[in-house]
Amino acid sequence: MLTYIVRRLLRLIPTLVVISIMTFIIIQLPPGDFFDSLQAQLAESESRADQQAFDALRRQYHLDEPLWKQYLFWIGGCVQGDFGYSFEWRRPVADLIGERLGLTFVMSLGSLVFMWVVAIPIGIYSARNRLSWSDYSLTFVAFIGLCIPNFVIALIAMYASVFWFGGSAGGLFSQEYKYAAWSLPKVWDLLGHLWVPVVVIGAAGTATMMRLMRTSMLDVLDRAYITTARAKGLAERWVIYKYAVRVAINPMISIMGMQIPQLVSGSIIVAIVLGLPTTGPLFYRALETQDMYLAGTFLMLLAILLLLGNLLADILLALVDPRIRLE
Amino acid sequence: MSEINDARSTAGQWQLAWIKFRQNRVALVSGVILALMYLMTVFSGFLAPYGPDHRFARRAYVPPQGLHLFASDGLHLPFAYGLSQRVDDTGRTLFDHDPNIRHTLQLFARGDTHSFLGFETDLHVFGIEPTAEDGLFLLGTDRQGRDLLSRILYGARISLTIGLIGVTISVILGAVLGVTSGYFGGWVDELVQRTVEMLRAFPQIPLWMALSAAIPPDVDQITSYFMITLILSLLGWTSLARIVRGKVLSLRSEEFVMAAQLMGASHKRVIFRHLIPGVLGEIIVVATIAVPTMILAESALSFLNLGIRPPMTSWGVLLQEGRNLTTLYFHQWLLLPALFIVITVLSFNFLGDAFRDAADPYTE
Amino acid sequence: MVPAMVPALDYQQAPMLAAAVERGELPPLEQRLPPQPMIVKPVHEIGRYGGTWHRMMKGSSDFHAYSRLVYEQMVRWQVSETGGLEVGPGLVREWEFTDNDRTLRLHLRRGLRWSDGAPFSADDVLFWWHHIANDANLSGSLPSYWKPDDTPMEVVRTDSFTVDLRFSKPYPLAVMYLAFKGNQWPLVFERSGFFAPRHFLEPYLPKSGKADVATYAMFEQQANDFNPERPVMSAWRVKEWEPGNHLLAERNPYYWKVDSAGNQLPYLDQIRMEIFLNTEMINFRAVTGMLQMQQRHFTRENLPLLRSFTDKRDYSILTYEAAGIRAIMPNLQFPGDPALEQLLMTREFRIALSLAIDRDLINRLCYDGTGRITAMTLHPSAPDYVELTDAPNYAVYDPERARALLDSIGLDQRDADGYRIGLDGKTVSLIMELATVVGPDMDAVEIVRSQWEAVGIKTALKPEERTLYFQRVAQNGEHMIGVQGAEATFPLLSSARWFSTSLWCEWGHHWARWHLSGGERGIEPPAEVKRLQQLQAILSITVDADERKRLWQEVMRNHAENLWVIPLVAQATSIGVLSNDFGNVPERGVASWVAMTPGYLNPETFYSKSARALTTFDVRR
Amino acid sequence: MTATPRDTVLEIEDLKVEFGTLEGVVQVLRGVDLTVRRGEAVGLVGESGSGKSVTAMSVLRLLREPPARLSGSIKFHGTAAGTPVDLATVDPGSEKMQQIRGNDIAMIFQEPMSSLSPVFTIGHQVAEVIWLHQDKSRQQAHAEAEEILQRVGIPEPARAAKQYPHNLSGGQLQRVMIAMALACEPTLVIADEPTTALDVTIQAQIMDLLQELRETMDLAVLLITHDLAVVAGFCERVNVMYMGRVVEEGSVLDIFQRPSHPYTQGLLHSIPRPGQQHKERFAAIRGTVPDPRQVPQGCAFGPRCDQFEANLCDRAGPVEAVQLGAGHHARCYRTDKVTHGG
Repeated sequence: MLTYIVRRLLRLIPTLVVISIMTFIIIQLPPGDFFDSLQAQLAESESRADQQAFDALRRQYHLDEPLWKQYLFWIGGCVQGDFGYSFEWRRPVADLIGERLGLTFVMSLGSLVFMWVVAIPIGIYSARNRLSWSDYSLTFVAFIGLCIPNFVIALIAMYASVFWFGGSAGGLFSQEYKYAAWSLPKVWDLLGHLWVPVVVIGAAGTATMMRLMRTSMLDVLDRAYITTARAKGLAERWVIYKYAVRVAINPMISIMGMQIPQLVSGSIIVAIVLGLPTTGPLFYRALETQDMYLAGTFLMLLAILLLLGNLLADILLALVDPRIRLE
Repeated sequence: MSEINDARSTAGQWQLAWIKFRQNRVALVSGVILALMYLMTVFSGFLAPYGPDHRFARRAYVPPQGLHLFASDGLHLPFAYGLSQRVDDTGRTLFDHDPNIRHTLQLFARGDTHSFLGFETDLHVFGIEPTAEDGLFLLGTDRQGRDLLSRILYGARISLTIGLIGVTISVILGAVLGVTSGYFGGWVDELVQRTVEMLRAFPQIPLWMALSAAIPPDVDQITSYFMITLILSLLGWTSLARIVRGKVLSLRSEEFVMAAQLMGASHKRVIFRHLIPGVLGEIIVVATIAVPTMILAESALSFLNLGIRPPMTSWGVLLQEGRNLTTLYFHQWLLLPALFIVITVLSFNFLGDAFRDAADPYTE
Repeated sequence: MVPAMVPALDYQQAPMLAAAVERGELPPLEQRLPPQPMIVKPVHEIGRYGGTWHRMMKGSSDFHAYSRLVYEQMVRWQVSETGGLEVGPGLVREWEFTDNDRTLRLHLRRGLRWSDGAPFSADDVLFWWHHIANDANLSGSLPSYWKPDDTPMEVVRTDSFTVDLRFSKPYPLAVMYLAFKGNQWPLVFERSGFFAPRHFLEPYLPKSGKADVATYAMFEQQANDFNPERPVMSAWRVKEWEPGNHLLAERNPYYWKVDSAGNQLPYLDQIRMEIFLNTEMINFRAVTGMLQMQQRHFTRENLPLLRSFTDKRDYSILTYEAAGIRAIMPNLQFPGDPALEQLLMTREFRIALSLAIDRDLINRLCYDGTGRITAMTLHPSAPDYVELTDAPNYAVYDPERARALLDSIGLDQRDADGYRIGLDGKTVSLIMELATVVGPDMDAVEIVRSQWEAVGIKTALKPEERTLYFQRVAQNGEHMIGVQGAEATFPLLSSARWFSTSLWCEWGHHWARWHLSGGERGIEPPAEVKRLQQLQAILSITVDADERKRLWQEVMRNHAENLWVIPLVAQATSIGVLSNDFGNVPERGVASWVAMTPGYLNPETFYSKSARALTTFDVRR
Repeated sequence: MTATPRDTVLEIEDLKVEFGTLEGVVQVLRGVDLTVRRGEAVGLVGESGSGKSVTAMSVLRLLREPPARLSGSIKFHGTAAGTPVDLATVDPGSEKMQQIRGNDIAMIFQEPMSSLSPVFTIGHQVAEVIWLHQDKSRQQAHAEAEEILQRVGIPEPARAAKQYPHNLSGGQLQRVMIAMALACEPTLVIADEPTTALDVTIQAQIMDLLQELRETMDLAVLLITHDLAVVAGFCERVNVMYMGRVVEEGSVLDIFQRPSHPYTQGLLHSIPRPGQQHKERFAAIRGTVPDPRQVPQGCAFGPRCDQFEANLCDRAGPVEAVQLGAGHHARCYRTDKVTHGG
């Protein structure tokens, strides 16, 4: 197992390099560069910032150099921990991401826990009560979460929080704690607000996991070793949770590796709609305006999360299911 | 237990599947609904009382108007009231029923011309006699005074087809690549998994922006729409591939797979006769989940002005209206397209479940 | 309107600063104020100190949301007696033209101090001129408005509080440009300015010769508007800048303005800008009564929603006059298809297109009837405003006449789908490109599309990403038809769509290239356009007001007759929210980009009647 | 094997099981009577579809009760407490039933490869039964498990205990199933087609193992199979089932030498005998097993029986059992017509 992990980690590096080149090129694809898109935006309000004024800025950020040189400049910096400057925010990329990473992970992990705590039991329940009315209604609720676009759900959540519960509109803190230093009441305030994004982001994922768990349970419940377990005199509760769920949950574990990066990138739209101080809004804006180094570093972070997530999923799968040999 | 199976073996595998399938009433209902939905797509021109772009100047934001049978002077053929306008203090135009204007519902009414299989016709299944002001607004109108029901019916053409084609491609890709990757392992697995990672790390937003810039403005809608479907499905198969691979890794050591291999079955036969039926449950679940995701992904593209352009529309585009507080506060009916998506996806889901149960050798 | 000299008052200061003085952190008020601080008469009444101004901002590229509040120019726009806009004193106490309008002498106020206490003098103007404006590494080349017909101005320091701007020929616009571009450099991405803190930035200048990229990047970093250490001359200075989250500005203890009762301005202690990407959040903030005064990012269709919470949340709707005219501008030198270019150049074709548009329907459906249907004319608040008389008006809805006109110019044949066929035998197919994607402007264009098709002209819409639109119009002029707004208050200063003298002009990009390159590149425009280009040059050097009005008459008639541009519906009002707790905000005003609304309305005199506490903020249920 | 009178362990009387499907009710067991005495090896044979497996599953109520519906009585006299209990009336989910399953009555299933959980070790799954029914510590249970594995002939039981099902062969896994069944020294073991999925050589070893364990542990074994050769080698008494009912019961000698029910006779003639000329066609019973939904009236075997006599064999109601000798009876009115083959 250990050699397998080491080998996979070594193979990570070439994949990351390829991904970094790919992302760097793709960020460049839209027409013009950051300053062109900025000039277009300013031009909408009739400002006529001259072309040359931006050329000076382009030189400062090496944008006038050929693409491969820019890439080397960026990658060279990344290796030494200097991830470059954001054109828009005029701040080192490391700070911008660093400040927001904590909350992003808290939210993403919160959504992951929410998904698992909700989807698994409901998946098991609807598998045991297949085609009963409760199964249909649970499926209906799951699919509502899936079919309404998450930006509409986020808006509805904010609408409910403001107009029905009289809370604040979006964000992770109420007004008085927003800019205060971290303190215990601030943490409570955060938890008070965190459930809205966690539920909204988790909605789509919950529906998927619920259905997958149901199918996986149905598949396992008909296997011979379930009858054997019953014939051994095990109580039904044990038969379900020790023998059926223990096998049925394996596919879920293999998806978990994918879910964390999915949650982080999936939460972008919701973070924008709810105005959350997480990485999402900054990332979307950086991609939209080709804020090169900020967008590139985000994408690399996501790529690393993804690769480690996949590796984690494979390892977990092997640990959980003895039948799987990791060659 | 084995007696039941034995008795049935004489009835043939697929005949049996149909017997079990028929037993599942919900699946039958779903099947009927889906058939209706797709019929709706073909005959949207006839069904929709108006064209997708028919604007009623003074009828912006009309709430859904029902059909009425009873009026002050007793029973009538189903009719729609004429509407009178008034502006409340916030500047919002409100509509009240004008008791003395009644438009009786006509079957096979004349209305906007629409093309059907190549020839033009202005025949509509139902409607009211065309007047400048009033119209038949069963589901209300949008910001530009266009009938929402007609736009939903026309939107179905895009959403239901894009949902189906896109999902089919990504499911086929995901299932086959996932199974082969799990079954063969070694370098095949390595190659497929690395491609999966590459595609999932793919920044989609700049890609769409670059595409919207690359497509010349006058390319016709149909090709750009098919191209989008293709790209969406090429990026969409990765999650199914991961799930299926995980399952196949554990199935691979099951005895029925080894037994088949022992009997000298070719890899292809093992995969298609044993492994794919083994992961059928997962494939169907992911496929039904992919339908709404695909429909909504199309709307995100339209928002980045790459997808559907006026006058064509889709359910996803219609839902873009739901993006603001005013719609939530005043015009909630504009979210109705989401209900159509839910109904479609539920039907797909129950149909899929029933199909999975029927084809699965294990379940009674 | 220069306020009369008021006898030396005993000046008061904000409690927050009085406390700081006691703690010895600040010199007393007398040492902080200049001998004659500028007196600003609040529009309603003397305010009171305290309170935080909450506003919304979309990101650092939306810097105007903050920069307009700290609008401190050499000279500034102010409201004239007639209610229009005129140039008044700012950092410059008074100015005069000499050497028959070729030299502009500026007299700076004496004794002004930067927000870090350092003295402000002519050296700060000269520092900007020598080390920033003329250094290609920082500003590229000198902006065009400081080198009228290509001869750069000279900036001469006569004494530490007087500066002369010398031009090769009379340049009355210089004062207007000073009011428009006379701010502290660099105004984030505007990259324009007229002065900079010499004492603060000089150490970061590149040492002689070693001008490498890194030092300039450091210089930019220090001079950046959001740098909390950077000294400013404005009413508030940046205290906290957390990119992506919020910006906090607090009062400038050395601010050199007092109200008519001698209280050092500004009244409000802080400005807090919250950064949101989702503009819908602003509606939420407004309907929960958390915005004191904001005019940015509100769109028309949310008006009923905002109005239904006015009494419950104790605020009112602020409607200022808008000065832009939304117009459809065909590219009259369309390179893509010579036959189509010829058609677009035909006046009757453009008139037919204009007559086919039902502007009343657009105004009612898209702008709640608040739009203004007008030809290309000046906005009443423009300094050179003049009525356009006896000129043809094609902004009327007459589809029959449009169809007749189209038939008369040879477009009478129809193809299988009923669309008109051009002179070259191909179906005429127009493509309208625009950068706005959602909201009323998009609806309006959709309606125009269907109405052009109603008269037989096949039309397609191509909404596209801003950068692409900018590239296709301003860089290559390859678009067919563009849709944008034309500024109508200060067309001379900022609009490119009146005179076809800027690459930005959708209808005359290649003519403008010909004009700017002195005839070497681009396409030679017809005589009427050459006249327009000439008129802009004449207007920029004409001082006499009546002569300017006559010239503007000719410009507007030229546009009305030739219909270079098809005006749609001018946005009459821009909407905003004003809390009833906020004082000294005028009910009427112009939402103009050049006057940096609400900058010209002296935001330093805005005050919170309840002077809500600094940080804690009770969200009204 | 002298038939000394021993007290009965299992007494099934008039056991009926039907399955409700949307097409109506399917009668699978139509009144089964069966007894097993302590330490006795009883065979239950019949073609597929005769209901033998459903009988096996009904004893421990392992059928999924909706859609299955069970009636009649299943008296069991071997509980530790000694008092007989009618398993038909016990709630399958109850604590009581769970104490009987795997402790007093144990089962061995047909496909060993899929009857063990793939994710738990062999040792764990065997030790679990001990740990479940006897208050022994985990370590004791595991030690005992290894002992039993040794006893059922698993090589290196300590190593095998740590392995997973997919590491062992079919034969070894069936030995594990036997170990699991016998871990708590049950009174009765029900073996449902234990050797069907195994190849012949392994079959013989498994049957010998069962035989030896039966004798040493005085175990009652109810063996369900369609393989008459296995029955001949193992069972003392045999019940032949057809269409959900025992049509003939007797000692193994009665059945093999004096088959009295036409169906039993047909069954015996359809197995090849050593030395039989290979050219002769095997005598197959004509027709096929009818659809359980349309069972003929009277004797279910009627349509396929050569000795069928109208309005005798097709009289309504179940055919009464005809005594043919001590402990040998058949449900057929025309047993005299049946010629006793060699």
